[in-house]
Amino acid sequence: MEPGRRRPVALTPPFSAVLVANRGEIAVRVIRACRELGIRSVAVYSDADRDALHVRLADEAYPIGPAAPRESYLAMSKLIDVARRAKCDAVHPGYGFLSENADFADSVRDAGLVFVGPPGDVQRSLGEKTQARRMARDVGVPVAEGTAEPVRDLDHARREAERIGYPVMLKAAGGGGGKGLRAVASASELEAAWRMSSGEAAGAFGNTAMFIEKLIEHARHVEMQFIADTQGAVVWLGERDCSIQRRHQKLIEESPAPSVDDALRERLGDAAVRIARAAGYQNAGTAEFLVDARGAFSFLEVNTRLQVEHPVTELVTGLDLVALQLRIAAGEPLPFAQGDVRRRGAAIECRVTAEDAQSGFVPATGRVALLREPGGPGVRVDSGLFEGLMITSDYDPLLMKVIAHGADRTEALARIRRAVQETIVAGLPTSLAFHAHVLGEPDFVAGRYDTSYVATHWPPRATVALDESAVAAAAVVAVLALRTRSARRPVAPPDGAWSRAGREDGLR
Amino acid sequence: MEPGRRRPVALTPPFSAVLVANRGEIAVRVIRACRELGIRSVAVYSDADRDALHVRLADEAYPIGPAAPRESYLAMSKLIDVARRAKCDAVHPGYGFLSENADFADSVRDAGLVFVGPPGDVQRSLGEKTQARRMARDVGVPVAEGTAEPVRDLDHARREAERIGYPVMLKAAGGGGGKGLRAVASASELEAAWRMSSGEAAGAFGNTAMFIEKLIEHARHVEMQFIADTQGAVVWLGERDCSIQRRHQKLIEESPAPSVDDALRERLGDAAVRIARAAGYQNAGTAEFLVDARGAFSFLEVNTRLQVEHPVTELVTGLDLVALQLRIAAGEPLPFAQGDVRRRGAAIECRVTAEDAQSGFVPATGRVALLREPGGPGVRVDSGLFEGLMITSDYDPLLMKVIAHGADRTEALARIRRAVQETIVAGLPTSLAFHAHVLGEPDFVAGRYDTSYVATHWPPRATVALDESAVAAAAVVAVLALRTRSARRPVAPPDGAWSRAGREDGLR
Amino acid sequence: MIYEVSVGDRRLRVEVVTDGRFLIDDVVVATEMVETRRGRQWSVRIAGRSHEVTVLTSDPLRLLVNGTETTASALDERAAAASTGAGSARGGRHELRAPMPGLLKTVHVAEGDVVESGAPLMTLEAMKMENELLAPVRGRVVRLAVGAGTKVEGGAMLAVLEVEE
Amino acid sequence: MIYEVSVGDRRLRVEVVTDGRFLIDDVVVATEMVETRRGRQWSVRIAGRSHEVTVLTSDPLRLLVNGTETTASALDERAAAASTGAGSARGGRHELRAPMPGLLKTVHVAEGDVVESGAPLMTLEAMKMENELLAPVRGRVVRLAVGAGTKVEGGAMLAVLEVEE
Repeated sequence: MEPGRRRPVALTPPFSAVLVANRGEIAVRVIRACRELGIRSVAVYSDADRDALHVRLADEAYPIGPAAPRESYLAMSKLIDVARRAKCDAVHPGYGFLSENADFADSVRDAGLVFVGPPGDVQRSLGEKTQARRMARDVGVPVAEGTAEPVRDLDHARREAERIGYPVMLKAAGGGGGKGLRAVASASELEAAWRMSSGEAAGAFGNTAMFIEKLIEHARHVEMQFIADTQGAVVWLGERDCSIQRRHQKLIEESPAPSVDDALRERLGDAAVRIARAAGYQNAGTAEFLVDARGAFSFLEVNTRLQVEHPVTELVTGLDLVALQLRIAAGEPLPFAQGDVRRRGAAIECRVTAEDAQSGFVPATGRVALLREPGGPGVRVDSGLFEGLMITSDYDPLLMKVIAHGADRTEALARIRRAVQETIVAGLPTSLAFHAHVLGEPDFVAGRYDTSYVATHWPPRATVALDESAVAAAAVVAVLALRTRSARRPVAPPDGAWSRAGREDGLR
Repeated sequence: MEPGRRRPVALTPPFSAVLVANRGEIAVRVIRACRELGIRSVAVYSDADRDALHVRLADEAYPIGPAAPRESYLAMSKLIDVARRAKCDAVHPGYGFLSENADFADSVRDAGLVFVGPPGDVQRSLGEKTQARRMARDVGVPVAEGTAEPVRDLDHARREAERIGYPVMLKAAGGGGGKGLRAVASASELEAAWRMSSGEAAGAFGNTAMFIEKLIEHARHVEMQFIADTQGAVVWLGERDCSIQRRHQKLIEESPAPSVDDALRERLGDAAVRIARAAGYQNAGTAEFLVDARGAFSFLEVNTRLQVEHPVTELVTGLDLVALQLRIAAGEPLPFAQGDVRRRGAAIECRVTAEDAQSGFVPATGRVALLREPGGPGVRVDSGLFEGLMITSDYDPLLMKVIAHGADRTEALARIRRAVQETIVAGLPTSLAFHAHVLGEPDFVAGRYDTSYVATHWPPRATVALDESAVAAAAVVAVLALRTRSARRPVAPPDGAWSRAGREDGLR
Repeated sequence: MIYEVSVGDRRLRVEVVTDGRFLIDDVVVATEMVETRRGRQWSVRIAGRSHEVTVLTSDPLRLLVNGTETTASALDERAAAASTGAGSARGGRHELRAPMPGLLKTVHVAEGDVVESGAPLMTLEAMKMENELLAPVRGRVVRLAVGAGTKVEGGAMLAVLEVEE
Repeated sequence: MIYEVSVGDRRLRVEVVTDGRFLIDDVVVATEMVETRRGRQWSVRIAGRSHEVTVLTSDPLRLLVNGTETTASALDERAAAASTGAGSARGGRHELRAPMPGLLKTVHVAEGDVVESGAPLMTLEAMKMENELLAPVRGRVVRLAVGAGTKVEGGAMLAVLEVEE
């Protein structure tokens, strides 16, 4: 957006102190926004996170118990107790953990604090999928064929699946984040799928009720970011294609979506705004859609929180979504109207995770022994990493987000590819090899991909071809590394003889 | 600029291989552009730089001799020899070193290679200050009162200074970069100033000829970025205020300039374009102006190269100046017209140098023992740093550029302040304390500053006030550091007893 | 062990007690800390406040405290004494000052009392935490500058002790 | 010392000669390298090519080569022998292959010649540098696959040696 079009930013901080009820890169992200707005940031940490970056960057930090989430980051009473004692006036939940827990939003409000996100009742109405679908249909937004009511037992599920027609998706009626999500190709698979999904749903959301919808094949996962203030203004900011997923976990996101033209973008934005209005939405939210090969879309669900991939939209629009969340939560009106939003260029995000891409993305743990985050033009890094950090299996495997912006998709792609190539996270297996491969893979480069991409493109048939010179360098280091491990003394003199040899070949 | 307005980017790399005739962060910057464009990058390095980042990130790297610049980075024949042997088709000089050496541009051309920058003769005509001033005056661009011809001896200097009227500036007629630059308040100071300046000029440019111009007090240093292709198209991209300088070395730059409104911006842009056309300019360049308190401007000189502070303009315009330099050098037309250029928001750059801001910016050396580069929204880092890097006194003290972009100056300022606060460079003194101070200093925050700012605002009268809690933390670490140095064993158990105490206070 | 410490233009007397507790200018300060980089960087929590302190340079000692640079020095008292030849800086008189702004909750002594070294003199509530102010030496309370219930600024004089042999 | 090395699905025989020179699959490769992070990262130059190689994980060994991840392994030959119980993998026959694409400048031998171990067999010009291909063992040249002046691909078979006792 051009400064001219933008109403002056209020210079008073929206809050005096905000409790950041999260950890990792998103806690760092929120703390940065607080710092920029002049808000005192209050972090919390479990026993596993005492040395975490979010603890060190925050103004205050309080321990909230053992590593197990239920005893720390999910312990509502501890969080609210800290917020009170640290004299906070608001709580930002980040994503995951309690960010979509309506009861937490309520108890924050009941404690006399502001919850940075939509109110509990809005979360409830949108969190229950059949209700959200009804709401969408009522305002004329297309939804996939599916059950009108939560499905509570296997027989009911059988009847509904027959009516809808296989293949179908099983989803937890009470929650999102891919948990309980399962594709069912035929009647024979239903019973097993039902047991697993409802089991997961029970564990994750304490609610076994499921929801069944028609599975749309070769669809793209396209979501629309919107934001609403407490005065009823709702604005959509642009879409993100999040089709590069495995087990319904996103690995790469981009905006604009290669499959979305201006007309479709308008329609998706309009649909998101209508749903938000119908729900009486407040703060930032995301409406998820499936877009099929012919460009027809159907509404999936609303994520009533900040998304992991929000930086993609920030780079394209030039807006700071977390700052806006905080200002809106404090009751400030949106500082711009729909017509003021200017999208510039394209952005692509890679989620670098502690998962071994080389062996089916099995979760990995270890200590970060060497770290190099990328820099330079168009590159943004949101990270909680530092050398010496121990990565455990206690939490989400997301390590770092590498995001690149360019004047168009070609430039954004060239930059994210370059940035990923510069990135080094040594000490544990990561997903970086996956990202490096996909960013150069012809179908992705051409924008030809849907949610089946990872299944059909990873692992690659051929192993990456290093040229002879690179192979020789690798071989020599393999030998040096072996020697260093056995005899702990320098093998390659930092200078001297060998570099003399080099200079000769350089100068002759 | 919006993608729609932009002509499609040519997808073929402009060159097959480019010699990067520089070091440090700017070498890394050019290598990154090459990587993004699919160009093979060829680095050179002196004995002091074998482990430098630019060597490791380049596709190829060749040693060019001892640390002393004259024997390596300034050794034209060695550079051209490497370019030939590595089968390069172009040479990018970066800034400093040979970037404004017309003879180098010529010998690159004579070697059958493309010089990424304006041709030698253009550099000569603009490099000789009196000639550049005449050229500007001829196309109606105001210049400060000054000598029409180079001044070769002290008597001539006396007469000219009297005619112009003190205070005056002494400048090397043959070069820029602040060398030979000296303010002379009165006739009594002239002789000493003359000896020093002409001495410096002789050393730096092998040319004792000086140039004298009226010293404009309380002026702002405002420069206009422009770019010209080989087909004669010239476009201005926006201004940068570079008034925060010491000894004529820039420390902070920003765009838009607080003192420049749309009308003045147009006039500065128009002036720059007229000079560029008159000079038959090609590639990227910068026209420097002084803007006095009343908004009247006068032309100073043209920098015929990429500027250190080019990222400020890249963030505001969304353009990649180095990529454009390469495409233009290859003969491609500018992919946009003046009307397509869209400026968005504001950007501020801090030049982090190996100079001890606490003691008059004396150059510092040492090994980088701990490094934390900032990240998050709106922050860009251009750096050649890594932990273990030895900073010597052989080269320019610039370590890293921290640049922030925001929707307006308020947001850009909040972000750069936050980013500088996050930045850690341990192991040697740096300029960071200066940046941290200025970014929060009322006059700078209000945009009230000119070239006298550093002299009048640094060092600050009061030492930074740490609150009692921070003082206690510092005191405790001072003790631990002393103990660690004496007895090399952990003083603070990474966990255990002390964190127990912490948990209690956290949970009670 | 007792240290003479300077941070910027502040001078402090720091005694390492135990378990992360330090006696700073005669006030017990409970810190909770981890070394985030061997000998280089510590994360220090004091009553919830989170301070990241990095050793920028060791000689002279320069610290980065939450992004703010400051000079500092530490000298163990005997070394200090040796170097200054002056012994304990304050001689026979000990001024008790508030180590941080806060509320004076309780005063445990009256003027004229003779107290043992380490005896609690007052309780200062600061930064959501109660700090016991202890007698640095055996001595007589010759002056009580403030009473319980008073809000005091950091550095405010609270009491004066005269050393008793 | 000789090592059996694998990089991705390539298997190589690496002998550390001296001064950064290595014998890789019977070809002398001159490297110039610095350790940029103790035991973790090396910058390796081979005939001008700049390779940054980082040890991502040691067990199993995973390397990052100029931003490309690859598995690798190294075993000193005796250990290899012990582990495989097989001795030198190739037995009495040695196939000479081009270690990198390039131009075969000179062939110093003819079929049927018996050459001493270490004797130069051919000169391969690759990456702006001449590489001497040496005989890995004493043996008879039973086959010359290519002649001087030929351009060869990396991995192309050049000659076969039969071990002579």
